[in-house]
Parts: sequence; structure tokens; C-alpha cells
Amino acid sequence: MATLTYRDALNEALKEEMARDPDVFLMGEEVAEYDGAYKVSRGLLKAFGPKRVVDTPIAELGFSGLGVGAAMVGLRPVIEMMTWNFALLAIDQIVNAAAKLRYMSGGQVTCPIVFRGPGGAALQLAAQHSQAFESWYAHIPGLVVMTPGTPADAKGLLKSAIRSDDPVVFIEGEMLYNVRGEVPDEEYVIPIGVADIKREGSDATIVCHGKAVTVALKAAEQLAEEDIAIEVVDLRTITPLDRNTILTSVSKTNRCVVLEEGWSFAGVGAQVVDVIQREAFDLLDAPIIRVTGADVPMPYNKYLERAAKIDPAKAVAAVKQVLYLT
Amino acid sequence: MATLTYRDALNEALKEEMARDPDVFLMGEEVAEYDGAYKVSRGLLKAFGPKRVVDTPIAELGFSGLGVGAAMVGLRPVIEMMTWNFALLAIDQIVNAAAKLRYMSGGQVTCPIVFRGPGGAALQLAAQHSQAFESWYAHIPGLVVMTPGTPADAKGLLKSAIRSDDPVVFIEGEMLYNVRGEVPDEEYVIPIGVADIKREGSDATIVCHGKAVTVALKAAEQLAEEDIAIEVVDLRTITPLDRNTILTSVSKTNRCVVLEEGWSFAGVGAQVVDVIQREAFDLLDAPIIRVTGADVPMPYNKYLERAAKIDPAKAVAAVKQVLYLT
Amino acid sequence: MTRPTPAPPMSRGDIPVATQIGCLRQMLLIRKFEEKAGEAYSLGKVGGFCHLYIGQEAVAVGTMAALRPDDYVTASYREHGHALARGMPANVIMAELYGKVTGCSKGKGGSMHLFDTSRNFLGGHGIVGGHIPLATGMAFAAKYRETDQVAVCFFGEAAMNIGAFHEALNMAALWKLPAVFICENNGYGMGTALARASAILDLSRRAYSFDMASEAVDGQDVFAVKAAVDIAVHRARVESEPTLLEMRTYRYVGHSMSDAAHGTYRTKEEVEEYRERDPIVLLRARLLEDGHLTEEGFLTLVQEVVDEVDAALTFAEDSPDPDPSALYTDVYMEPR
Amino acid sequence: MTRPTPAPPMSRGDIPVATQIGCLRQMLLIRKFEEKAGEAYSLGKVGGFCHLYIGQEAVAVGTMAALRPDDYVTASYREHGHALARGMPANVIMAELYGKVTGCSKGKGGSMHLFDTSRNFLGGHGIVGGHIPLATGMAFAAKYRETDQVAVCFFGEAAMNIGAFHEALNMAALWKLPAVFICENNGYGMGTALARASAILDLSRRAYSFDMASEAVDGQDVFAVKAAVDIAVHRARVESEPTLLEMRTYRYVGHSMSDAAHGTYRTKEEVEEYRERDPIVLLRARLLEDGHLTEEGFLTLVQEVVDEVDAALTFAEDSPDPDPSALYTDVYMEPR
Ligand SMILES: Cc1ncc(C[n+]2csc(CCOP(=O)(O)OP(=O)(O)O)c2C)c(N)n1
Ligand SMILES: Cc1ncc(C[n+]2csc(CCOP(=O)(O)OP(=O)(O)O)c2C)c(N)n1
Ligand SMILES: [Mg+2]
Ligand SMILES: [Mg+2]
Repeated sequence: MATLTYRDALNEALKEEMARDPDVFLMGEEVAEYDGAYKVSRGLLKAFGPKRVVDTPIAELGFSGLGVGAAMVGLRPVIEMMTWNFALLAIDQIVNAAAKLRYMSGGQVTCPIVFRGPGGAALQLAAQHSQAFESWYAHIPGLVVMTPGTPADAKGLLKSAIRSDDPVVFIEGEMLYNVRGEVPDEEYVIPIGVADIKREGSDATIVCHGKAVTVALKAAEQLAEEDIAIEVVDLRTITPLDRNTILTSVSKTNRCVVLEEGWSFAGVGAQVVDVIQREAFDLLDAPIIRVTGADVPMPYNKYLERAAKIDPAKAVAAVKQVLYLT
Repeated sequence: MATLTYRDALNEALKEEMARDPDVFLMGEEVAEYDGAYKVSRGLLKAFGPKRVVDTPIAELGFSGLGVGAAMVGLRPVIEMMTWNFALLAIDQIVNAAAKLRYMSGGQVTCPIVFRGPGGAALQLAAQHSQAFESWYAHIPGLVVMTPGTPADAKGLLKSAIRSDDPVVFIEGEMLYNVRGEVPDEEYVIPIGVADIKREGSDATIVCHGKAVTVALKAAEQLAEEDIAIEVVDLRTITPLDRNTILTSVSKTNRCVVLEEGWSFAGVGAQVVDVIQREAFDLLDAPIIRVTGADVPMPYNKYLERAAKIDPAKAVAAVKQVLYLT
Repeated sequence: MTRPTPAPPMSRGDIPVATQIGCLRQMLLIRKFEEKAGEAYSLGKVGGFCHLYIGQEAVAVGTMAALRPDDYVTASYREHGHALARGMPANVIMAELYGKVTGCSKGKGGSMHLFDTSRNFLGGHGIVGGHIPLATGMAFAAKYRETDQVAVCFFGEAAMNIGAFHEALNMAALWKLPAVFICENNGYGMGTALARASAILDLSRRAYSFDMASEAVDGQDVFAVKAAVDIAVHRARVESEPTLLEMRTYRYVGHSMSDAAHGTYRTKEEVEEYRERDPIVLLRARLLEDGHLTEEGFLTLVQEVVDEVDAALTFAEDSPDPDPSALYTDVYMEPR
Repeated sequence: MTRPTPAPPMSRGDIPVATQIGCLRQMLLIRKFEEKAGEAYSLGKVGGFCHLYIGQEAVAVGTMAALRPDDYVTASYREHGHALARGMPANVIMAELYGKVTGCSKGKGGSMHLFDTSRNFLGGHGIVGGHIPLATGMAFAAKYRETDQVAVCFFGEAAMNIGAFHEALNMAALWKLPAVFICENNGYGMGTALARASAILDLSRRAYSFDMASEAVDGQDVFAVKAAVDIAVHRARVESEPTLLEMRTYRYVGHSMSDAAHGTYRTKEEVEEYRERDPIVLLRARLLEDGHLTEEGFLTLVQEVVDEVDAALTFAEDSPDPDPSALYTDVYMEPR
């Protein structure tokens, strides 16, 4: 297996799918001549030309809607959000158009579109540029939401997303772009709606997704030194949610921590907690603890920012709490 | 006490606060000459003139931002969203501006603005016009979210919202506008962040808000006929969430159903479940059941729509489930 | 700047008589359909929001007469007329208003969300201005695939103040997309007169911001509409350049069924004045004048469309509601 | 249409020499501040996104010279220069870039979110175009309160393609709000040249859509800027009418610190060509020519601003970080 960065894994997925299907095109701000604000689309303009790799004006609502319209008549657009913060301007097209067209047309209209780009916080980008919105999109029936945490998942999920006939919200991590990992050499896709056990363990489960996967794995490593065996469940797809994998893990460990980088109120973790407490009520030996980003707009100062973010220490503390070790 | 409709209660709140403070103005589509799409602003143009009751172009993003700008320099705008569905176009100004300005200015900028209008489903308005977004706004630190369920709460909460120096998302129910209820004759406000026990009972708690309050009360009545005593906790304010009232009730009843009209995934109810299972883990005699709108875009056909919505029968069934009566 | 139009508009003498009669028939069909839809609404047979097209018929009919069957058409929530003019059977539209499973959107969309992919009639959209980017995307797709299809988008004049309009038109012009943007300026957005919502009244001027061709057109004259759209469609199909057309028209009825035709924001006199330029009355008079139609012929046409609408009503009445299981289908490709 | 301007622009002969020197000094201060900010960024002292204003100084300085202290000013994320020109001390700006508690936003905002309510400098906004409606609201408030304040809003040319621009300008024109919209056309939005993002190049024409007064201005000539803004401010303050000004300028540096000055989307030659119209070089030459400044006087000015920036750097370095408890304050009026 080759070792690739998360960025290059995404780039490979785009390249392979664009080569495979002439209806796939990439559109967004700076995706073409600039090779992408975060260089995810590096080389694609050169490989596929300006018809299929399209730089847009700054008009998130407009080009997202344009993508939806193109998808309605059979193209397969991949719309890059320079970051998901800016997608707030486009959200009407994602929620009121993409997510609803099939239903309100009585099944006539298909909308095979992927909205992708980095979500959550990077480093010191402050309040307007450091937000995780996956729970919002997961709230909306009609959308598929994916949040890959590793290069291999990034590639396999993006390929599935592009091939999906349902609209997909694909949230990457800016802080993950340089992370390296093994990626299969042969062609593969990762099925939609299947979580992945990133580490096996029997003492407690950490449920996580996206950037939080790295944090969970680090916490698990630290806990292993204290002979605490953590099972790390990476959701990968937020909706549809893989309830089975979560419940199987919790029925083994009987204790659970849910970790996410976003805010707490009605976050993805709240839904995970809801599922577990209802489906595995009698199996829980302790209340489920959630570790989330601090409930504040993200501060610029680096120490405050660090304090606002999730980290392995916070995850370790929560695990000890569910194990009644504190 | 006078008996007023929810609509008139809101109208009184607006009238009183506009009379009290010349910095309060109302802005939105059709609020002035048309007296409001749902007539909540009836008579206000006549009473206060076009300077303070302002019809806008169809430009949700623009006039919401205009309101935020006016609030930044000391006015107290009330921005009417004809419905919260259209606020998807304005959400960047609500989330990236209103909710963050105080924080990112280091406390210098105050943003005393109210965004208000009907949320959720009315009758047969189909997918793009029948959405409940309270969990979205409640996810965002910096916003206060209110969802009054009765005329008295509507008036008292709207007055508090207008006097609040924090930005408030105020979600009314189109189906509630004609509902009548007693409203105190004397001036009053309802404190922000305080839930209300709408009915006392000891067998199980129903936690609800907004339109679901009526559903919960009807369910409680039906259950009373079977000698099941339901406590109905009306959250009133979603954020800040009144955890104490919820937990006190559940510690009395040990069983809980959470009812909301919106979609299930990461809804308000998921957060309520999260709080209860963590803070009252040992007090629960059964898993908490959630009753939510069906996870589909709202269909137009009236029977399908009815099936998609919450109703007393669904709430009753859930209560029986947490009581292990089924 | 408004570009010189490539050819002088056709006089109605150039238009085959059959086409002229066909347009009259379509306008009549829409008029009668809308009247019946309004009645059915009042009887509680149709629910939700219902926006009638009465008065604006010439815009949809004149436009569709200039299109090819494979062109893409999108419209706002006031789209019964566009759907009929596009050739969708009255049956399936009325059934959709009734929420029946035989409706064009299987009863899931209702009045505001009519779709017929077999005719490239792609909605029926409820968010003001939201479909303008969608139509731009269809034009993008046509150019991408080099199909020489054209994407036509109908929206109200009040939609021109929303950001989506501006963003979409800029991209359409920048990328030279084969789109025709048709603003139906009926003078009001709900209860708000144009002058209270827009800083300019000459709306076709908004195209200057994008160096897009534009024109103001008499929207009550079905052949003036067709002539302007012919040119715009040619520009789109052959030159791959978009056009903005402002159709000056009027709605005789309230904004939706819950809005009175006059009284609040406009006078009875105003509505009556505009009634004098009723597109059906105008075309009928011309056809009589030109000797292409007799009084009797007209009454026959009326009877035909009344029968068609009555049949549609019966069809809708007699059709079944969707099966309860339909609630969960069509959310995703595969039910979850 | 671009309206006739009410008075001919002032010649620089009308501008007091002290003001002329003051403008030069401010431009120099901005230049030196930005150079140091860039260095501090490279050393890892400043984090996040950092967008320098080098090359565009005349726009902020010329504009502020036309404003009253109680006027409202908002800008994008490229706003260090505007904050300095508005009179905010270099100290508190540099400290904010350092994230220190002594920063103008207490270290919570950073480079993109400078605020000083005491000077009505109201951000520092990170969403392209998002502050255009905000500024419109400030103009609305001024009119509402009859204060004769003016609201000035700076944004880049790429922001003109976003819906918020269109919606806000329509309302400003419709309601005759005392706003001045200043487009700083530096030719690029990140790596995208104007012609690749906008269907027109003559951006002031976008005002025609709203019947708003507009003008294209040489943004490298500080007094041309001031003269145009003087007129626009008069129009706003006295006539309560908005104006759109397109300032033609250039940024010599990369979009942000992570973007090279040239190589990807523009050539070194192009940047050097524009360097010849450096606003500081231009003004310096004029002042020398007019005999209002000597070479020595210029060097003294430079030294002064260098000292000021050095002091700001020391201030920032020596200031403490916010207390950890600050994480939870300023979210709501009262901490929860
Ligand atoms: C974004 C949005 N805002 C508000 C509404 C409510 N609304 C529905 S139709 C309408 C008026 C639209 O007027 P116009 O565009 O002129 O079209 P017309 O109804 O005259 O055909 C409004 C305000 C909406 N559907 N979408
Ligand atoms: C809505 C939105 N989309 C995208 C971005 C990312 N972005 C930041 S600055 C910028 C370019 C803006 O160019 P322009 O408006 O010309 O201003 P300049 O940077 O040249 O001063 C972009 C695309 C953003 N901040 N907000
Ligand atoms: Mg209209
Ligand atoms: Mg620029």
C-alpha cells in the first residue's frame, strides 16, 4: 500500500472519478488555476481542462444552485466549498433544493451532487472561519453526510459520494490534509453508512468522526499505557448512521464516550447518545459522556483556541469518568 | 385576565415594546402596509408609521444583515422572517454576524436583535415551507432561541427577547396564531431560560416546546383518563436550556418522553436526552423515547402530511412505552 | 447595454394561423383551469398555498411557443400556467393540486411543485429566486454536453431583488450560458408594489450589470412575447449568450388564494384598467379582426377547454391518495 | 446612471499642507506596519489568516480624511490599514495580531476582526460581502436617528459578485440611506482576476441597477480618493443618498501570507509595473515637487513611523495573553 496524505487521497479520488465518468466536474472558488485554496484539486485543471474544472466568482449560493441544476439534468457536479463556513450562504440550495427535489417531484428528479470542502477549526482562524456544521446537515432528510478521518477513508468515501445518486455533504478536515496514511493501491470504494472500528478494545467505546478520530486514537494509546482498552468507532458517514456498529461496540464495552469537534447542543454526539440510551439502555454501566468543542465562537488567541478544542487529554478524562476512575 | 390569540399576544408585545422604546423597529416582508403575511403586525404601521414599521424587498440576507448593522450601533431591530424556511438565505448574517460580533470584538459590540416568525409545518405547504430549525439555531453559541407554545408565553417571551441585549431567534407557530389563551392584563415579561410546568404529574414527563406543547397537553389529557399522570415540561427557551426543571421533573417521574415537531437526527430532543441520561442516569426506569416529525421532506398530500407530523396518539403510545404498558 | 436585436420581431402575419389559434386555446385552457383550481381551493379540495396565473397567460404561452421540447423550463410557485403551456395534461396537474397519487409529482409536491421530467419541466419552486441558479445550471449542462438546448427560467419581478438573481446572472453572462431569464413583472410581489421594493422600475436595466442582452416586452401580447423569446432563444441556442426579458404583465387575482384581488394594496379601478389589456381578449379581438376566428369558433374553443378542465377535475376527484407507505419513499434513491 | 458630481474635485492645491503630509505619514505608517506584521507572521508570532494592505494605502487614507469621527466604518478582513487610517493606535492593532489581551478585540478577533467602537470602527469581517448589509444597517440607523452620520463600507471587487452586495445596494438606494460603498478594485480576488469572475469590468456600472450615483476613481492617488469620497459623503450626509465608488488600486503582496506575490496568477512584471504607481511614491514626488517636503523631511517621517511600529511590536510582545477564563466571556451579555 502506498502512503498518501489525506489531501492526495482526495485528489486521487477526484482524478479517478473524473477519468471514469465524463459527467463529473469540479466547480468552486480557486479550484482550477490556483489548484485549490488547499490544493486538493492540484493538477486537475491540467488533466481535465477548464470545462471540467471550473473557477467561480465568489457566489456560494449561485454556484451551489448552478451545481444542483446541472445535477437535475444528469451531470455529476462536485462543488468545492472553500470552507464550510461559507456554505452558510449556500445552505438554501443545499437544504431547500438538493435535499428536497427528489421528494417533491415524486421521485422524478435525481440530484447526484457532492458538496465538499474543509469543515471545523484549523489554526487561529477565529470565529467566522472555525465552525463544524455536520450535525446541521445530518438533521436534514435527503442528504448524506460524510466526514472521513483518514486518507484511506477520504479516498474511498469521496469515490462513493461521487457515484451516489443522492446529494452528499462531504466534510473534510483542513488540519487533516497533511496527515499521511496507507491507501490501497487497487481501486476501491467505501460503502455509505458503514462505520469503522479504528481500534478494538473492551473497556470503553469512543464514538467519533472526522478530525476527532485522530484525537480518539491518541487518547486510546495513552489509555493503553494504563491497561485500559479502548474501542474506537469511527462513524465515517454521519447520515445514514451505522447504529449497528455503535451498538455492538457498546454492548461489548458497556461504557461510552462520544467525541466531536463541534459544539455540544444538538451535536452529532447528542444523536449518538440518544440511540445508545434507547437501544442499549440496560447495557450501559455508566452515563455516556460527551466531549465537544467549547460552546463559544472560536477565539483567535492560540491558547484560548487550544482550550476550546477537543484534545486527547479531554478524551482520556472522559473515559476515566465513564470507568468511574476519577 | 383577557383571552387573546397567540397572534394578538405577539402583536401586543410588539406594540408595548415599540411604545416603550423608540429604538425598537420592525422590519420584514409585508410587515407594514399588508399588516404582516400572518397579520402579527396588524395596526403597527398605523400606530408607529413607516419609519418604524418597514416593508422590505425580498432580500432575507440583506435585510437581516441590515438589522444586525443597525443593532450594532444601538437600535433594537425586530426582523420578521415571513417564515423560518426563508431564513436559510439569511443564516450567514444570523450565525456569522449576529451570534459572533460580541465575541470577536472582545465584548465591544452588542447586538440586540430579534429574528422572529413562524417555524415548522402549517397545512399542506409541502417540503420547502414546512421545516423546524430550532435545533440548528440552538447549536450556535451566541444565540438565544425561544419557541413559545401559548399566547401568554408568546407575549412575555417576545417582550424579553426585544429587551435582551443578546441576539434572539424567536420561532412562532403558524398553526398557533389562532390559538386562544389567557394573557395577564398587567405588564409582564417571562424570564429567558426558564421552562414551565404546563401540567403536573408523577407517572412520566413529556418534555416539549412550541407547537408540541399543545400536542403534549392533549396526550396528557387522554392519558389522565387512564389514570396516568403526565407532567408536561414546556422548555419555552431552547437555549439557554433549563436543565434544572427538566431534571427535577424526571427525578420525580423517572420516565420521560421528548416530543418535538422537527426531524429526529440531532434535534432539540437529542440534547434533552443527552442531558437527562447523563445527569439523571440512575433515576431513569426506562429509556427515554423521542417522538419527532417523520424524517422526510414534508409531503403535500394531507394524509401523508398528517402521518409525518406528531400528534397526541403518537405521544400517548410513547408514554405507554416508557411505562412498559405495551 | 441592451444589444441590437438580430432581427426585427415577426409580425403576427408571419405566424401560422394554427399556431395563433393554438396560443389562444392554451391561454383559455390556463384561464379556465385556474378558475376551477380556485373553486376547488375554496371547497377545500386543494390545500396549501395556491397561486393563480390569471392575467399572465400570454407570458407562458408565448414563451413555450418559442421553445423546443428538449429545452429546460423552470418556474416559481405560480406555475400551473407554465406546466399547461408546456403541454402537461390538465389531468395530472389538477390531480397534483388534489394531492393524488396520479398527480405529476405523485401528490407529494402540490401546487407549488409541479414536475414532469419527460417534458423537461423541472418545477415548480417555492423559494423566491431559488430556481434562478438551478436554471443557470441546466444551461451550464447544455453547454457542457454541447446539446444546443436552452434553459428558460420564469420568475416574478420581486425576485430580482434577491441575491440569487444577481449571482446567477453574473455567471450566466460570464460563462456565456444558453439561458433565457424571463421576469414576469406583474407589478407586485405579494402586497408590495414594484416601486416600494426596487430602486429602479426599468428592470431590464439590471442586465447592464452583467453586459447581458435585455429587453422589456409587452407581456399581454402573446406574439410580442413569442417574438422576443424567439430572438433570445436564438441568441442562446446559436450564440450561447443569455438574455434577460422583462415581461410587463399583471395578475388579476390575489397573490394566493388567501389574498383579496384588490382592496389592500391596489384599487379595484387599477385591476379593472388592466383587465382591458387581458391577453385573451386582445388575441381574440385580433383573430376576429384578421378573419381567422369566428365568434362561434371561439365559443367552441371555450367549450373544449371547459370540458378538458372538467375532465381533469373528475380525474383528480376520482384518483386515489398515495399509499401511506409513500411517506418514506423518494427521500433517497433507496428507502432507508 | 452616474450622476453629475455636485462640485469639481478639489485640486490638491486646496488641501492644507498639513493634511497632505498627514496623509503621507499615514500611508507610510500602514506600509511599515504591514511589513512588520508580515515579518511577525513569518516568525510565527502572528497566526491565522493575515491579509496585508500594501499598495492600497491611498484608498483607506484618502477616505478617512473625508470622514467625521462619528461616521461608521466597516471593512473586510484586509483591514489593518483602515484601522490605522481611522486613528486606532498601532499598538492595539499589533497586539490584536499577536492575540494579546491588550489587542483592540482583546485577542479574540485577530487580524480579520479589528474593532474599536470608540472610533466607530466596526470590523474587520471575514465573510466576503457579509459586512455590506451591516454597513447599510448603520446608515439606516443614522437616518432613523437623524444624526447625519455616514456609513462607509470597504470591500474588494470580488465581493461585488455575491448576493449580499446586490441586496444591500438595492435597499440603500431604495431607502436613500447615507452610505458610501467603496469597492477596492485591486484586480484580484485571491487568485482570480476580475475578468474571470465578473461579466463586466467597469464595476461602477453595477450601480445602474439601483439608480445609484457611482464613479471610478484612481485609487493610487490619495487626493483623488479624498475628492471622490468628499462628494459621496456630502451626498450621503446632506442629500441622504448612497454612492458606489470603484477605487482602482493594486495589491503588491500575496492575497494572504500563504500566497506568493506573483508566479501563479500574475507575473512579476505586472506587479512591478503597478509598483510604478505606488501611492506613497506618487504623493512623495508631488510633495517634493510642490516644495512641501524635503528629502530629509521624508526620512524623518519614515523614521517616526518605523519607531511607532517598533513600539507597537514591543507593546505586543510584552503584553500578556488573555486569561484562560476569557474563553467563556463575551459570548452573551452575561456569562452562562
Ligand atoms: C426567499 C423567499 N422569501 C419570501 C417568500 C414568500 N413569498 C412567496 S411569493 C412572494 C412574492 C413574490 O413576488 P414576485 O417575485 O413578484 O412573483 P409573483 O408572486 O408576483 O408571481 C413572497 C414574498 C418566499 N417564498 N421565498
Ligand atoms: C463568502 C466567502 N467566500 C469565500 C471566502 C474566501 N475568501 C476570502 S478573501 C477572498 C477573495 C476576496 O477578494 P476581494 O473581494 O477582491 O478582496 P481582496 O482580498 O482583493 O481585498 C476569498 C474568496 C470568504 N471569506 N467568504
Ligand atoms: Mg410579481
Ligand atoms: Mg480584490
